[in-house]
Amino acid sequence: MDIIINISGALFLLIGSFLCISGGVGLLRFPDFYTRMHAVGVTDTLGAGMILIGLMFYSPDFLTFSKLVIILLLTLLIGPTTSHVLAKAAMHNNLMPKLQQEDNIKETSSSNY
Amino acid sequence: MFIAATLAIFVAMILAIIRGIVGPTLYDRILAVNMFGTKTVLLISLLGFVMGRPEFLDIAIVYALINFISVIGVLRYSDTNKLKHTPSNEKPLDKEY
Amino acid sequence: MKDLFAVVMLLGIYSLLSASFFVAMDAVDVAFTEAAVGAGISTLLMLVVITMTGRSEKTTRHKPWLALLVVVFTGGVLIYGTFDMPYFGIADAPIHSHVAPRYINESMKEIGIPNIVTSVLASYRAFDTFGEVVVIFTAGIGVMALLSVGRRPEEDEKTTAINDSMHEEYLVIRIVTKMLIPFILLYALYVQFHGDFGPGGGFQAGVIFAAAIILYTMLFGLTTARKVINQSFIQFIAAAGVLLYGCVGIVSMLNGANFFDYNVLASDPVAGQHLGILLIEWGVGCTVASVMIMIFFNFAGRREMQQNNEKVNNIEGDSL
Amino acid sequence: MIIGLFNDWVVVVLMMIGLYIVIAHGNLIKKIVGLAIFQTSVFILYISMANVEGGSAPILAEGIKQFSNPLPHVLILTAIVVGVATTALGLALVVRIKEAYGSIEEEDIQHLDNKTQDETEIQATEGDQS
Repeated sequence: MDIIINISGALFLLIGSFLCISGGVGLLRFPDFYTRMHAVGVTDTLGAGMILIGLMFYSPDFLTFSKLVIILLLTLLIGPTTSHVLAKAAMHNNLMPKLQQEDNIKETSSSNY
Repeated sequence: MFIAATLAIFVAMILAIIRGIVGPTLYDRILAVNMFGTKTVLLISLLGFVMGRPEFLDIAIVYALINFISVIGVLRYSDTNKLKHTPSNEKPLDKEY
Repeated sequence: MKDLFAVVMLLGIYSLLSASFFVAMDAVDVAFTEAAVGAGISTLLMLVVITMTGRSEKTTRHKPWLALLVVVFTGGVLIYGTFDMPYFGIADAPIHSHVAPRYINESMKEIGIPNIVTSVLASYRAFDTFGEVVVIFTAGIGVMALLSVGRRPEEDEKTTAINDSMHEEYLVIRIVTKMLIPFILLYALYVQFHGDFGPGGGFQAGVIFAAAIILYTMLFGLTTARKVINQSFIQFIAAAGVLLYGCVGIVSMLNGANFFDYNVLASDPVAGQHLGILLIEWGVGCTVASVMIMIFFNFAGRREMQQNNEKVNNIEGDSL
Repeated sequence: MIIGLFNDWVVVVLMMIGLYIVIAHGNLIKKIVGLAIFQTSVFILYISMANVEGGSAPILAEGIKQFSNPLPHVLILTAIVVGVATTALGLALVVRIKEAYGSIEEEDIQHLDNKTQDETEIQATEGDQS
């Protein structure tokens, strides 16, 4: 029985950490603010959720299990809200998303950035 | 198994710091701070399990709250002059932050 | 880094990093406080000040080479000084062998709470913590003296106008914070009374409590927050916290023991210690929470006064 | 040898960075940030001294014998909260300086000071002559 718990816990941890790294890489590689925001927003909440669920499998007693549930609920509530507020504030301060590839189209005016 | 997860979180945090320093616009930096915060929450809970002391989870909860409050604070005070009612004659925030 | 906003945010990352360093160094209580205070309150205060004093700074440096020279020289001397310090983490370093074993071994018998840091903080060293609470109290009074703004009633319709405009700006966030704030306050109380068994205590609980109120003020506007918790009530609570702390000492003195010795507070000494530590943590929590709220209210009030003056000048400027 | 003293060197480097920021930068808020860095480096010094290899957090629990030293933790706990109180006071002063002088750059403040000083001297001399 505990072999299954260990394996599933390890599996969740693996997926979670892979998502976190992909979020980080996405943060660096994407050209424009909004695409980066998308990358981080998605992987942050999901990766954190996966790792926390993975940890739940290893938690010794009920107290730690309940604390992990609280952290999971908190991250699920807070993650998307902060991304929403961030995008709203950025859009409010006329930070236009880069709509088309500027480098190969030379004549487009650079007004949209 | 925990060590592998903590290393992965470390790598993600380093990437977030790089974006935090390089980030052209102010909002990239806020994004980096936000991502860094969530990663530290995970790091603390993993450290709690690695060191066998589950009290660390209290700190992880506080981290999540404080990260939320500081990102809200930054956003609330970074676009203040948008709230002025009279058409503010001074130009909005200059383009390049 | 010309833009001060970025500097403050990187300071936020820096204090988050130092707090996770403290966690790795087994300093659980310290990480708790550093996270709640360092990353939370000081970053917010700096943000408010930056909106008042302008976002960019001149990059002229004063004689940077001389400063660099001084810094490198003192650094070299200090590093030379570290050579005879004990290596990191050795168990028989002098710091661990004289005073610490007494507290680690006897604190369970004398005070009976597992968290040694809280027992040392609240009962062995209660007098120092009392002095420290008074320091926080005076800092609150100092900020109030510097920044307090007279309340002019006719300002209200202007600020209510701002509040309505904030409504459609932050609709989603307001609903989420409405759900979240009760749990933050509940968590602050948990941290307050959980100080004996796990990381926590008066300081951290007070700061988390203040952070919840600050979150409320940021999103619902200062006037509504002032209606919810008016200024004089907070000042009373701050004073009451310090008074409670002092009274616990005087009561133990009246019962015949010396100033902060709780053994006499209850029938058997260990129960007395528990009661004393509980009351002291409560006093510290009240003072820290109300002083932090008072400080933030003063800063935000000052900022609002400045914005109103600016707007008044704009209107006069336009009407001329 | 290297690993043993690494923590202290990190502390010294951070302290020097904080000192440099306070000395070289003119902006008052930058100086407060420098002080904050200086302060955290002192905390790191105390906490790294208190750590015992293999010891765990100073909360008594069964089956754990070796604890790291709780005393520096208590010291740093109070130091952090007092540090924030002083930073709040410093920021309050910066706000008042901005209102009084209109800028928080060191040179502008000194410039205005010298100017007001010269004016008062001139008035004093005119007062003596008349």
